[in-house]
Amino acid sequence: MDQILSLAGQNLLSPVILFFVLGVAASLARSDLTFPEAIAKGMSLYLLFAIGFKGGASVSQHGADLSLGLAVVVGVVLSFVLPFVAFALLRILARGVSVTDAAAVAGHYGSISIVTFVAATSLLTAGGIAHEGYMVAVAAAMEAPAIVSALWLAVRGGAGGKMDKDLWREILLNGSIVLLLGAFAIGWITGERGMAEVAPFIVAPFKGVLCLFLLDMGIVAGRELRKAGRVVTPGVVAFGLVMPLVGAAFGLAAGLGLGLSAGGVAVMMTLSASASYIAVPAAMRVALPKANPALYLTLALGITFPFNLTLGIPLYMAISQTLAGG
Amino acid sequence: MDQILSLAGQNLLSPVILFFVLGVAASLARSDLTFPEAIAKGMSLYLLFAIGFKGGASVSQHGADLSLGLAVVVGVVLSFVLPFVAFALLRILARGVSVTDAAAVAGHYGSISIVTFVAATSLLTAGGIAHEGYMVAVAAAMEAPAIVSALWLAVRGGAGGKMDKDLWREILLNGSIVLLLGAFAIGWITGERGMAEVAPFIVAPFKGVLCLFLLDMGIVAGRELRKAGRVVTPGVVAFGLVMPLVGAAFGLAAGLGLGLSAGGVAVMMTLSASASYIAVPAAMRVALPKANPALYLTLALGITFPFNLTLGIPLYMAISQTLAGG
Amino acid sequence: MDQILSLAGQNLLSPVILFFVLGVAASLARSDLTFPEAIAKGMSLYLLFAIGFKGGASVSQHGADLSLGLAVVVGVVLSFVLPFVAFALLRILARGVSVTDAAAVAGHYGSISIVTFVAATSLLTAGGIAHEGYMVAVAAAMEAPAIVSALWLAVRGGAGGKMDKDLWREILLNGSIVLLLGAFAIGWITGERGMAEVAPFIVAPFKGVLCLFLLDMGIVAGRELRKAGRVVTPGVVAFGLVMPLVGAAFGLAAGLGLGLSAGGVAVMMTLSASASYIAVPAAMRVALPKANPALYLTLALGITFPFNLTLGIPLYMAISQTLAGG
Amino acid sequence: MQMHDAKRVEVIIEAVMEKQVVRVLEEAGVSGFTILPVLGGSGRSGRWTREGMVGRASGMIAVICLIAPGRLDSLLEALFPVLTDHIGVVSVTDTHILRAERF
Amino acid sequence: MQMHDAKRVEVIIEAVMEKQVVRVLEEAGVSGFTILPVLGGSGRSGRWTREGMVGRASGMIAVICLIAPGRLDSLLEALFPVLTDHIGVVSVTDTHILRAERF
Amino acid sequence: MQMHDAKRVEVIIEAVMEKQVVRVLEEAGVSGFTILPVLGGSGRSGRWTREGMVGRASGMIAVICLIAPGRLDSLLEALFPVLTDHIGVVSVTDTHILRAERF
Ligand SMILES: Nc1ncnc2c1ncn2[C@@H]1O[C@H](COP(=O)(O)O)[C@@H](O)[C@H]1O
Ligand SMILES: Nc1ncnc2c1ncn2[C@@H]1O[C@H](COP(=O)(O)O)[C@@H](O)[C@H]1O
Ligand SMILES: Nc1ncnc2c1ncn2[C@@H]1O[C@H](COP(=O)(O)O)[C@@H](O)[C@H]1O
Ligand code: NA
Ligand code: NA
Ligand code: NA
Repeated sequence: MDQILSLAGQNLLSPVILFFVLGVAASLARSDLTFPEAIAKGMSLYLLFAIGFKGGASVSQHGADLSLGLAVVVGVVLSFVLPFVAFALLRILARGVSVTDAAAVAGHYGSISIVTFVAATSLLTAGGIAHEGYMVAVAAAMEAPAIVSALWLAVRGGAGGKMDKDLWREILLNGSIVLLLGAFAIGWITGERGMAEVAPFIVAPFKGVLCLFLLDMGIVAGRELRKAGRVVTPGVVAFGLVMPLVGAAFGLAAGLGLGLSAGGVAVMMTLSASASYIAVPAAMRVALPKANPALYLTLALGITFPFNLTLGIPLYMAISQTLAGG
Repeated sequence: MDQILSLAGQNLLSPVILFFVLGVAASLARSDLTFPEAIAKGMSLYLLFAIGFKGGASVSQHGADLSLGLAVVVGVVLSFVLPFVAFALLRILARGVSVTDAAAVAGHYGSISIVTFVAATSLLTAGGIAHEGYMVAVAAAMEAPAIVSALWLAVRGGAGGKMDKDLWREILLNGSIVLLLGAFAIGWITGERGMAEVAPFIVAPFKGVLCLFLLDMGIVAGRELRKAGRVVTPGVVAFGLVMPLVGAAFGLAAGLGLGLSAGGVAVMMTLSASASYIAVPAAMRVALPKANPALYLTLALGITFPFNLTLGIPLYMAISQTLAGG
Repeated sequence: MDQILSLAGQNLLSPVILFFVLGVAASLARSDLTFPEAIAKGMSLYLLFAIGFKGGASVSQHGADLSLGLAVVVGVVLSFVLPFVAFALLRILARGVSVTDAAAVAGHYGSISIVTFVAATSLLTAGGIAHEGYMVAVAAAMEAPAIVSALWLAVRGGAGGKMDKDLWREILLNGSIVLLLGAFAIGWITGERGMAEVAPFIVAPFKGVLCLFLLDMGIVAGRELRKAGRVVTPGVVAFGLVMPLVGAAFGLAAGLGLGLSAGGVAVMMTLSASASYIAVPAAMRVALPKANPALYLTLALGITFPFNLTLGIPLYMAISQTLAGG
Repeated sequence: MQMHDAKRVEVIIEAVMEKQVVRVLEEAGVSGFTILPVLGGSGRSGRWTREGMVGRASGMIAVICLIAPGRLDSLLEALFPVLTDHIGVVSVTDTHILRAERF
Repeated sequence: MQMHDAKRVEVIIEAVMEKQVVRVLEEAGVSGFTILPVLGGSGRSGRWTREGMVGRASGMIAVICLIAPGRLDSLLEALFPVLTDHIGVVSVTDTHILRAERF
Repeated sequence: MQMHDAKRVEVIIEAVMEKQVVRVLEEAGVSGFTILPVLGGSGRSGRWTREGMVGRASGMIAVICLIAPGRLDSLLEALFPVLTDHIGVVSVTDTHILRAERF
């Protein structure tokens, strides 16, 4: 418990978190501090490039074995399964939420948030705790399957929803998946030699860019919170705080089952606990247009993301340290 | 005198200044060299983030005492007072200028230019001269008060002008003030530990970004000069060159009175000598729409900014070195 | 031959090339991975700034003599002459191509591609092979003359085309020429001292930015290839692969004649072999609007650029090593 | 100058729907259209802005399509299914164009 | 396709005035509007461009508002004070909209 | 509110032609115009987008010009030579403006 508190305290006082808080505060106070869309997108491309490459380079260094493939498969399964859990939980906690809305929300929680992933790996690195480099590939693999489950839930519930070939292509060839896996592959192929070339760009300045990016995320999250208004009932808030813990429990089981390192288990928990706020919302607008974006964006970006960032990740780290050795 | 000349010569041949000159020249020659708006804004966010953080980290290192609070208060007073001086001087030097225009110009000179501040601190750092880290906070504090004085001058002169609650919020929660002070606070809170995380992003590459940013500033200043045309009478030019010296004299007195280090005095002089070209012009368009932007933008960006950048700063440094030891 | 293959293999597996391939693949698969226009432009400004400055700093270090001026003059002559060669070759290989289209294409091949230049110098640096710093100035000098030849060819062929004072200014004061030469001059003037200030921004992270930029180039090239459709006859493809070799031969002769180092010869070959895809296409739209952009963009960006990047440069390096010692 | 009657159709629609709208326009035989970026706006679903956003999930684009009057109905009919359930506004204005041979 | 008469109000105004214009539109009960970015332009105060600019002090935005004809007058009256002393152009065009229940 | 008849000329033209169009407009005595960015589009020469592009060679801009009806013809005549051989679409719509003293 002490360890959790100290980790959480340390995390809360890291520049990365403080810049997120600054963004939320600026936004709630209606400051006109904003980033141009192109800069926000540019920073996110940088982060995907960097973590993909670093993951691949780490795999090339430590060698890859069956465990990579297994972890990816388990990630895909988790992404398929978690929406059902989320759907059931949301219907229990917030009875007012329609089937369509619940299905859409469920899709977000089955998928992952890449910045939450980055925040977790940063904290691990800062704490000197190693994790499997291929977790980046697991993250990429977990992005899309949840969308299928969400649509299935919607269709089954009579809430419509459509899934055609184009949507499939869009989901699987989503820019962030392609960049993440592409950079992962290139990092893997070029290994140490490649890493030596790009390291000064993707390693040392990484934290600084992450601070700026989280400042932007804070601004956007604050905006979402300001608009949240009617959709945020107590039940919805409860879901936004409980679901990450439930997800993390699934991640914990999966990580322990896979025999991951303590760091790897923490990452698996974080991935399962996190909710998508880029890829899935866009897919839902196309495939489930009747679902209310205010609900899922407030939940993913305004409640669960800050929760994971501040308290969740240190908690998952402490638990994984305890249960998976350290 | 020799020292001034050598400092000025050295300054004039620094990459930062030469890129500014390149920008002005390209613009006057009507080259199509330009930066996308998003990139210019992105670079300015980077600079605010970096200098705010570095200032805070330096305060955390050297400890803060009463002098920080005192300096901020003195900065606020200067920002309130300088517009009156500027107003009187402009009315004397350029009789054709209307009360509204003079009030608007006065607001610019009471406030500060953050890039001029950065250029001064860069030159100090290059010369191995220390300055108080909290001068960043003083800079932030000096941004807004001048706007109030300017509007008071306009209203008193019967030139209208309006100041409502929204404008207040806009001025005080201006993005650049929030980012500067926010990064300052975070740098202060996280101290050495935080600095270690973001240093590779905000310290080493800083000068290079500054060069690119000043190239952009040069392009914009050149554009302003090309359009200046009728508004730039000899009296107006004289004001643009004399007012920074007058402002610097006030800053000198304030800095010596506060007992700042030689570097701190030079910064205080630079802040007082500089004229806003981002926050105040925007506020003036809202609150004093009848004032002519061509006049205040040409003065702030086309005359005073280049003057301070090339000759002013070395002069202020030499004077502060002589009078405040060093 | 072995050396060529090994160089080519090594080049093909460098991160820079692999990211280009990733971009092409993503684009052909219709992924929505794209860079905002502002970020793409920002990266290109960074690259121009960095290579210009590094070239100038290198000249200041090694001293400049007559050879700089001579190389620039030879570059200008090459840029004037190569379009005639390209025009004749294209008319032979692809008979269906109109005079206007052939003239426009010829202009592209007389001019140069700055990213191809950067890729070559990166590969040289990685291989520890020095080249004359002033080759940057030669690159800048080769950008524009080819446009004049192209227009002359078009006018002579009765295909119209117009060249007025404004177009002249636009070509000569083209943003990329101004930035390249300006940064070159500033690097030269400020020398080692200046380099020390900006090195952490333009040296260490350079390769990483180049990877991202080539990812973007790959996406754009893939888009061009997807649209290529009817214009790409076998003869056109043949031209896109043969013309760089012909150009490289001219560059080889010029480089040997100038007595350049092996690295310098390789760069001269690369410049002559490369085709413009930024400055010349824009000039052609203004001056030769009847020429078909699909033809010259597909050739320059979709065929010759990838060819040079992957196979051409290692070949030119191997040849120059053999013939110019090393 | 010889002008020709035409219709200016302006579709302000969610950015995520770009591909769908484009497909419909192409299938309806529309000879051209132009897409403008949108900074922000307001509607029944509240205020929004693109500032600082990474994904495309929120935000609109504006598609402008100049067409011959006779083709308007088939265009609107093709467009209608895409609009159902989706956020979007369609306006049709009478206009005149130069160089009608293009349309 | 059933179309309804409407007005397309296009306000090209200084970017700094965005908040004020939005407030006026909301107070006038306008149900929606869309803001387009502007790259540059020219007027009595000369040429300008957003290229390379950091602040919002110079530069315009375009606000497009589709409204029912009956509401036009109250909108324009509300808008007028904001325009006084400020740089800006307002045009009102007759148009037709789909799905009028939204306006 | 007092409104005045005017014409809204919308020129969608290649970005490289910006300078030429501006010169023509100024020579035709046009008192103002506004340039909007364009994201992408489609026409006889196929689909295009500005995403990821560095140069200006491909891509369009939209120039909007509000003018008094009496000046339309001279504007179009001045514009015509610039359009010849260049990719571009021109539409002219009847509109009404506030504050006509500006035009
Ligand atoms: N009357 C309108 N005029 C112009 N744009 C509108 C109008 N109504 C809605 N919009 C645009 O469509 C978006 C979504 O509208 P809504 O579905 O009502 O929230 C808004 O944010 C605006 O960008
Ligand atoms: N007649 C017009 N048509 C379109 N836009 C205009 C017109 N007049 C002015 N503008 C826009 O409004 C801005 C300011 O105009 P002005 O106040 O005349 O300098 C210009 O830079 C243009 O962007
Ligand atoms: N009918 C149209 N309506 C709107 N924009 C058009 C139209 N036709 C062409 N355009 C625009 O003009 C560009 C070039 O057209 P084109 O010359 O036909 O390839 C297209 O990519 C569109 O941006
Ligand atoms: Na999850
Ligand atoms: Na000042
Ligand atoms: Na060439």
